[in-house]
Amino acid sequence: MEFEWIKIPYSLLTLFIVVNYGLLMTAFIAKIAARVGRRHGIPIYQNYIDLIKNYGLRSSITHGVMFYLGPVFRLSGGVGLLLFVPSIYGSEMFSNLSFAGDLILALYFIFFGTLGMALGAAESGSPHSAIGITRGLSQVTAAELPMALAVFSVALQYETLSITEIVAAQQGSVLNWTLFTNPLAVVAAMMAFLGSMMRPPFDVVLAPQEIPIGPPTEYHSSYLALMQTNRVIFPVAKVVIYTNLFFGGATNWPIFFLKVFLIYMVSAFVGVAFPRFRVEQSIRWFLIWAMPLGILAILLV
Amino acid sequence: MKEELEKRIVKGPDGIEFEVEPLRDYYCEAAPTVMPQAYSKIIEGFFNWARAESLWILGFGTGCGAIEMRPLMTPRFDAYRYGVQWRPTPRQSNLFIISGYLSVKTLKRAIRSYEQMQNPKYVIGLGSCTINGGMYWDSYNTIKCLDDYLPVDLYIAGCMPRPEALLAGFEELKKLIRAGKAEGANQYAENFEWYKANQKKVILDWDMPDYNW
Amino acid sequence: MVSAVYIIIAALAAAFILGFLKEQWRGLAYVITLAALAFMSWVSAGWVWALGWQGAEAVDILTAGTEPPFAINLRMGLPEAVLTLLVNLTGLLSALYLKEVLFRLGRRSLVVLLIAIMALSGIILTRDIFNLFVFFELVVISTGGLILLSDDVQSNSRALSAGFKYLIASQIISVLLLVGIIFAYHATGTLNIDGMAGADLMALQGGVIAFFLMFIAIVAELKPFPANGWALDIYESAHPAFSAIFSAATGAAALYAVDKLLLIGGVSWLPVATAIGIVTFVVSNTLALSQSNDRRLLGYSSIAQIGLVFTVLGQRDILGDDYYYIAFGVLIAHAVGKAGLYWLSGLVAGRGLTDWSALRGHPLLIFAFLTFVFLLVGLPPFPGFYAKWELARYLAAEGRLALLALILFGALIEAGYLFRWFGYIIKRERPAQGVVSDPLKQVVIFAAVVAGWAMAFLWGELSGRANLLLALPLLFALAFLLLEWLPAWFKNIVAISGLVGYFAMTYTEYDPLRLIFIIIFTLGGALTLLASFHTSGKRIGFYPGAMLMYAGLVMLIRATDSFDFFAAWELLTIGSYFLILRGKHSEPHALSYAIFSLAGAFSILAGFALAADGAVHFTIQSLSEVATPLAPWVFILLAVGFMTKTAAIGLHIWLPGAHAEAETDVSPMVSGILLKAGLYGLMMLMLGMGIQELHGIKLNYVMLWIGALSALLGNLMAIFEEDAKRLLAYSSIGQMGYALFGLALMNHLGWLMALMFVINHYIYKSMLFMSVGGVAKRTGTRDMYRMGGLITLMPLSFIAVMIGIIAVSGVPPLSGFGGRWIFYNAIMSSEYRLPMLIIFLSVPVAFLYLFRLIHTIFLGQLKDEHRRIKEAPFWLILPQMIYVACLLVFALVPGIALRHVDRYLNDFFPNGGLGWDGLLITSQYGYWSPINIMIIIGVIFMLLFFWLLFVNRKAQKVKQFNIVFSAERPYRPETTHFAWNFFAPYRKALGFMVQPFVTLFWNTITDFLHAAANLVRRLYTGNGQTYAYHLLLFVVVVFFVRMGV
Amino acid sequence: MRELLESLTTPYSLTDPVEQRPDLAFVTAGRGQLRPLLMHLRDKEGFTHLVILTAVDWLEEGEFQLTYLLSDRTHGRDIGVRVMIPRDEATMESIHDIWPTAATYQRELREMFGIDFPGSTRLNEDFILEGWADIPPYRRDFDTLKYADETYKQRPGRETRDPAQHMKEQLYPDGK
Amino acid sequence: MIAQLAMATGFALILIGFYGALTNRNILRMIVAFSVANTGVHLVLVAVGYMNGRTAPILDSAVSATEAVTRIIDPVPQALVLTAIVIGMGVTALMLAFAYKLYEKKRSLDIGKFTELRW
Repeated sequence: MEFEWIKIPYSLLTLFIVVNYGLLMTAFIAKIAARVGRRHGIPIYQNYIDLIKNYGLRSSITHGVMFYLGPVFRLSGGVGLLLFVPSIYGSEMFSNLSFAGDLILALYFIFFGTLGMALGAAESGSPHSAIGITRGLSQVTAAELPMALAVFSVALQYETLSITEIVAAQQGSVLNWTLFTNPLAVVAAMMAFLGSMMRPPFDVVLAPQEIPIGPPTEYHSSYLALMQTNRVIFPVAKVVIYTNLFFGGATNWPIFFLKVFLIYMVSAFVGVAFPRFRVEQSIRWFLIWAMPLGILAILLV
Repeated sequence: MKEELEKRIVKGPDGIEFEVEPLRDYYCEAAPTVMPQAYSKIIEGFFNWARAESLWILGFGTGCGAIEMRPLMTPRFDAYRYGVQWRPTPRQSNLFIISGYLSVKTLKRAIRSYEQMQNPKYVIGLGSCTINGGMYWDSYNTIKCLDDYLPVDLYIAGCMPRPEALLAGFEELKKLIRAGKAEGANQYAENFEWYKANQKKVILDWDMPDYNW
Repeated sequence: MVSAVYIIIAALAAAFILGFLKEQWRGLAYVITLAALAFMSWVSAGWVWALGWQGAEAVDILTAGTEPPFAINLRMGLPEAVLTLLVNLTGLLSALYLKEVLFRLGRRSLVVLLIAIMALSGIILTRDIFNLFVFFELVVISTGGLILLSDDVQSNSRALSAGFKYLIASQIISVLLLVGIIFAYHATGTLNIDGMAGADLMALQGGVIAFFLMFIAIVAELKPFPANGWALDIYESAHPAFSAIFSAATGAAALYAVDKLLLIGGVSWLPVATAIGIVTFVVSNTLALSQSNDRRLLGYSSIAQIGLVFTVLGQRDILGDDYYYIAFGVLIAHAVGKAGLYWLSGLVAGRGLTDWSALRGHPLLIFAFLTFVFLLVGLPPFPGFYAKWELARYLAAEGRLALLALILFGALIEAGYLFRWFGYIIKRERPAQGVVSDPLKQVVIFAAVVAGWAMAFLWGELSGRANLLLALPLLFALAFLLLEWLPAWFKNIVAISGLVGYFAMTYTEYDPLRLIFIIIFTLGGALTLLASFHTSGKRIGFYPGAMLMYAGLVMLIRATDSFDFFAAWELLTIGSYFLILRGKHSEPHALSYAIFSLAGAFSILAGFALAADGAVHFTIQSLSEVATPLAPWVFILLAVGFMTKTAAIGLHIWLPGAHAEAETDVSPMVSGILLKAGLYGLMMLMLGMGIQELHGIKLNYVMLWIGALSALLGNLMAIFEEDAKRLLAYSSIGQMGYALFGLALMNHLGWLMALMFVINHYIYKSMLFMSVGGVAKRTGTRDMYRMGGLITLMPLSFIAVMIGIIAVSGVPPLSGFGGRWIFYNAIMSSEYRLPMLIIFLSVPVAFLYLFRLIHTIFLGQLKDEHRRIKEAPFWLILPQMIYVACLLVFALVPGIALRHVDRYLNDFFPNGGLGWDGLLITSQYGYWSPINIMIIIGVIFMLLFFWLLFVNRKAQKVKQFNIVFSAERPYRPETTHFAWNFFAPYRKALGFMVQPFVTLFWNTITDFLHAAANLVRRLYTGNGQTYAYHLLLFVVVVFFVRMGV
Repeated sequence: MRELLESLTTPYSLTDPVEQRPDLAFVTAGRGQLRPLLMHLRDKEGFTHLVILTAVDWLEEGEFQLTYLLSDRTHGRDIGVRVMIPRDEATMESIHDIWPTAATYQRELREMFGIDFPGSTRLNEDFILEGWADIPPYRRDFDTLKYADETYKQRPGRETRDPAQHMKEQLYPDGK
Repeated sequence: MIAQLAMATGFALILIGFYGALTNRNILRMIVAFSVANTGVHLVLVAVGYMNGRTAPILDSAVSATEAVTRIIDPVPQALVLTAIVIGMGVTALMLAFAYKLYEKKRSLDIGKFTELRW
């Protein structure tokens, strides 16, 4: 558990794999969602084009220093989160930079990007950004609660905060997964997961056309490109944590891809089938449905 | 001049009075500049390809044409497969479809939105009204000639054109972009004075800065 | 030694001589009177010196040359000497004070005054019961005469009618007394008090009733509730100098008469005394709550204080050798304080309490006022404080807990209205009529002040403990009183060097735990004081208050004995009260702070008293030796006291206002530093007593819940707050909740986390309060929604706030994360899961208010009127930048502080410490490497930043209205800044949790007290006849209660 | 409906009662009678809803006709009250205190017809036109084509045809 | 017997006095009532000291110093009563002076009129 220089290229490799996988997977899921609506949907490579286009825009404006730094915070949060968590169990190569801290670090680092992004968006002075942030923060804090409870339940279950050890404890059989040993925690966590994916019914934060698109209203060009990059890294990083904590981790890349995809699909499934909650509705939903499960999970461990 | 834009004397918390001039203090006064292309032709071509394949439309419908755009999202037309999508904020859009007649009041908003988009940006005029006023040719309150006010890349004629015509228009626009001929934003910056003069001629209560960043 | 009988002779002689003087020779008459009074005082003083210091024996003076019972005898012992000195000095000073009046009234009034003083001395000296009666009647007549004479100049009949009511009451009293005396004489055949006591009056036939009559008559002179309407009227209407005598001297004399009488009655009458005393004390104080007339309020207070001394007299059976120490402690404090206040009231033109704000321009008079109030409330270092402490010790040891509770309750109410009054003086608008300037009167007042401080020193010396007035920190703080004429910057330098110097002098003496606290208190205090350089002028009153608080804090850490600990606690409470009171609108908040803190302090007092179980010296360490049935109660009392300071939920309502309304540089002191005192107390308590159980409930489990609820509700209340400083204040409640939770976990990591919170909270909360204070100073408002967009104008403040909120929220890589990491590891090993859930709920909530803080102030839309404001003053920014540096250093190497504490905690919690392994910190469950985290995040961030700079190098800087506004343009910044009711959805979903139930609860209590007071005081109808009814009713009730039992 | 008209005619001296449908009628009231009539209709007869307030320009008569269309929802009937006001002194009492929505209609009438309603809220603020400087465009003496030609650049080459004629030529090119 | 009678009378007087003082609103009547009560007290004092068949404690030709112990009654109550009478008179005088002054101020002797100070 110490730093070696070789970890840097290894981490970059992880990053590369995850970025590409994320770009393709999100496009693929968008395509699936389109097919649900009997549309063709975007080309599978559309995300790359959008990304290039946004990097390739010629002009941009800035509202100030924090506005400029916001996307940097955002992406640092995503990349950091990805790298603080081991991607592939049992692989020294893809344990990334997890020597720096344990599960708690990952959990709290989630907020790093959120905070920086919120600061940046707020400096734009657009009330729509601020409203979006309000909604986002309100909702995410409520969603974070069952998540924290579930995670803690798992930590208590395995009596460790080290992600690697938690994964290790789930090896051997599918029945060793937390999904089966502690189903309440997993259900609570998955409910929280829905809340943090910005998909219906929890997408009132962005609420396109209403406020116009929430926090990123003022972001464009390369700022937006950075945020799009984060948009593919961050959910994957989050799903990696879920995989590790609840679904037995991944011992190689194909399993990794599969599990990440399937977990991600859960929110897509729910998303295409449900309308949007207002913020206070979603807060209540998390507190009434998800939190008791989390509490039970902790009490019963 | 609207009351909220007039110069006003304000007293600071320390009791010292000073003047606030909203147009100067609250708005960036810089004029738009012509944005150079990328260093090399190849990169610019590559970017143009990406721009062409990723058309983000500003969700701003001005006339009857607004209703023609909705079907594009439906399974029947599904414009997404062409890399087209709608964005709710001008900052992130690069295609502005003027979808029908523009009253003077709407023109002001259209100009503001157009100027808030980032270079390069494209304008499509949809329907006869944008071309020559169409059935509103003698109206006291609609403009008859869009390209006097905004640099239009492409007109789609008809009253109203059907969604298929729009899809065809997108394809035409893509060709223009890939050919590097869709430089409306730079054109606008180059002929800024002329555009402004035209705009101010019809917009009698000009209550915003010359360029809305 | 001059015989004590000369006290009486001198007065009589002088009065006699005055009779021969011509009416016009007023000067001479006055001088003779003064000389006589001075002589009388001198004689008493001589006796005090002889008996007190030189060990002389008490002397009996046989007036007729024969032994009692055949003649009247006087006795001069130490109590008599002290009391006569008190009476004579009061007389002398009042005579000086009354110079103008006495000159006008002429020699007749001088005679009456002399007779009054002489009679009072007589009451004290005589050992003959009938003689006592005579002296009492003399007092009545002279008092009546004084009122009658002085009525010529007063245009109204108020004093006159009061005097008549007094005469009515005294007629009844004299009838009772005489009948009692004659039957007592009949039973025992003697009039001598000692003789009667020796003859065992109570055993004789009819003796009980005879004694009852005498006893109740003299008790009635003490103005017991409710038979005291006449006295209140006199207090209200008479000349203040006379009221001073009436309150200080007459009260003292009557008390001593009762004391003598109780010799006859014996132990069985003590409960009666106690009951009457305590009822009077509590009820009168309560009634005083709703008074608005200053002199009447002082009247109620006088009656209450006499009731308190009477209660002490009732404890004679248990107080042993300390009986006189305690009784005189209370009595002298009362006498000096009350006389002083009455004299002071003569300088104030208006009669309403708020009219006393006229004193504000006179720091010396305010100092005098404070001295008197301190004396009355019994705050250190004054005699009442020592007396209170010892009394509580005895009461607790004897199990008289209800009495102790009532005494403390009464004292709390008294402190409440006195501090409220002080708040009026400092904060209310000054009335048109100023202060009467009369040098002579001021001299008299300052004589009382000097006497008060002398008594403080004396009681300290007599206490058998370390004299508080010799404690270096306290002296240092008091020295600032003498420096008040100097400019603030100079005093600031002295204060800072004092704090730093004290640390340098003593830092080797502490264990790691205390070292952390002492560093925060001294060096941290010095750092916050840096901010005080931004003020100008003299800042009168700031430094004594601030340094008093720091002195208390330092003494708290150094205290080993419970007494020192408690004294330090009181000192820091008072000091911080003064600091808080300085805020512009802080009057009500400072008051509620004072009341809650004093209530907490009393709880601590009771706890220590209970724990000591009568032991004179009780060290903090010996808390661990408290036996089981008592231990949980001790624990509860102490914990409640300490939790008042940390503003645990339910006891928190004082905090938001107090912290928010305080001055810019005071908020960090009272928030960042002062709150830690409560935590320190809790640590000492829990280290000593460990886990206690009551009825099978573990008390630390209860504290876990309190901590968790504080954290949750504090945070929730913070997110709905519009006022930036109140937001921070509520946040403090939440943060203290975490720390309390950590402590209550009672495991190694929980404590480590609490200490981490101690350090972190000090740094970031001080920093945030300074930044926000600086912003509020520049913008002239604390409402966040009125600000906005200040980032470019106040960049350094912004940086401080940003670093602060990252640290508070616990986001890596700053130091707050360390706290969270330890916290999670701590709860991993704890079996308490339910309260933990609440903590989980509260953690993300913190994120909301922090974001709101930075967003609404620094981001968003800049307002018209703020376009020209500048960065906060240099001296406010400097400490903030130091704090930023501290945070970064502490984030990188938390080990510098925590390693040592971690090792130290091993002594108490041997299991579950952290491993400090190079860069890596490991626990049983997880690991964490602060430097690595910092580097990784830093590298990623910088790389991405440069990448963005590269692709986005030509960004056009735009202004605040260049935003997407749905194709419109913003109207005004005020309507564009989204700030007010920022978390409206949260309020919709969770607003029900922050309904002000606690405030409602406390308001109901105070309203009830006020309403009850208002109702009960209707008893005093003003009709002399009704008062006579009261008196007789009182007699009858006491009789039946006593005899019926 | 008829009873209603009959009962109203005399007290409010109404003229030209027209019962267009069983549930719709129009009457003409004097300028001074309008307010008491509307109050009566609203409070006594149940016409709680102001459907529209609009105007007609009778250029030749030199009058504006204001039409207040009220609706009685419980009985499903409407009544239109017409008031004729002189064109050269186009001022009418505001009824925004009776129906707050009337303020918006009045604002529109002010802008489009130049009819003044003293006391109506936000009356003089721009409603649809921004910065209009000419005579109100809905007045019939305003020549909209002339204005458009003067103000806006017409794209050259525009042709105008009679739609009926044009379609005929398109569909039946052989002229049958 | 006489002593008991006197004492009973004394107590009766005290009670009458108190009753009078508590029921009469007129200040002068109250003063008179108190005087009555005082007289009662004095009577009680004397009655307590009284011993049957003895003479006044005056040492003159009638009673010599040597036989005083057996012939005279207890002198102490006598002394007390003298003092008490003096004091009582002083207080009564004072009260009358107050009454006079009070009447001067308000032209009334009703005790209920002097209630400016209360609560």
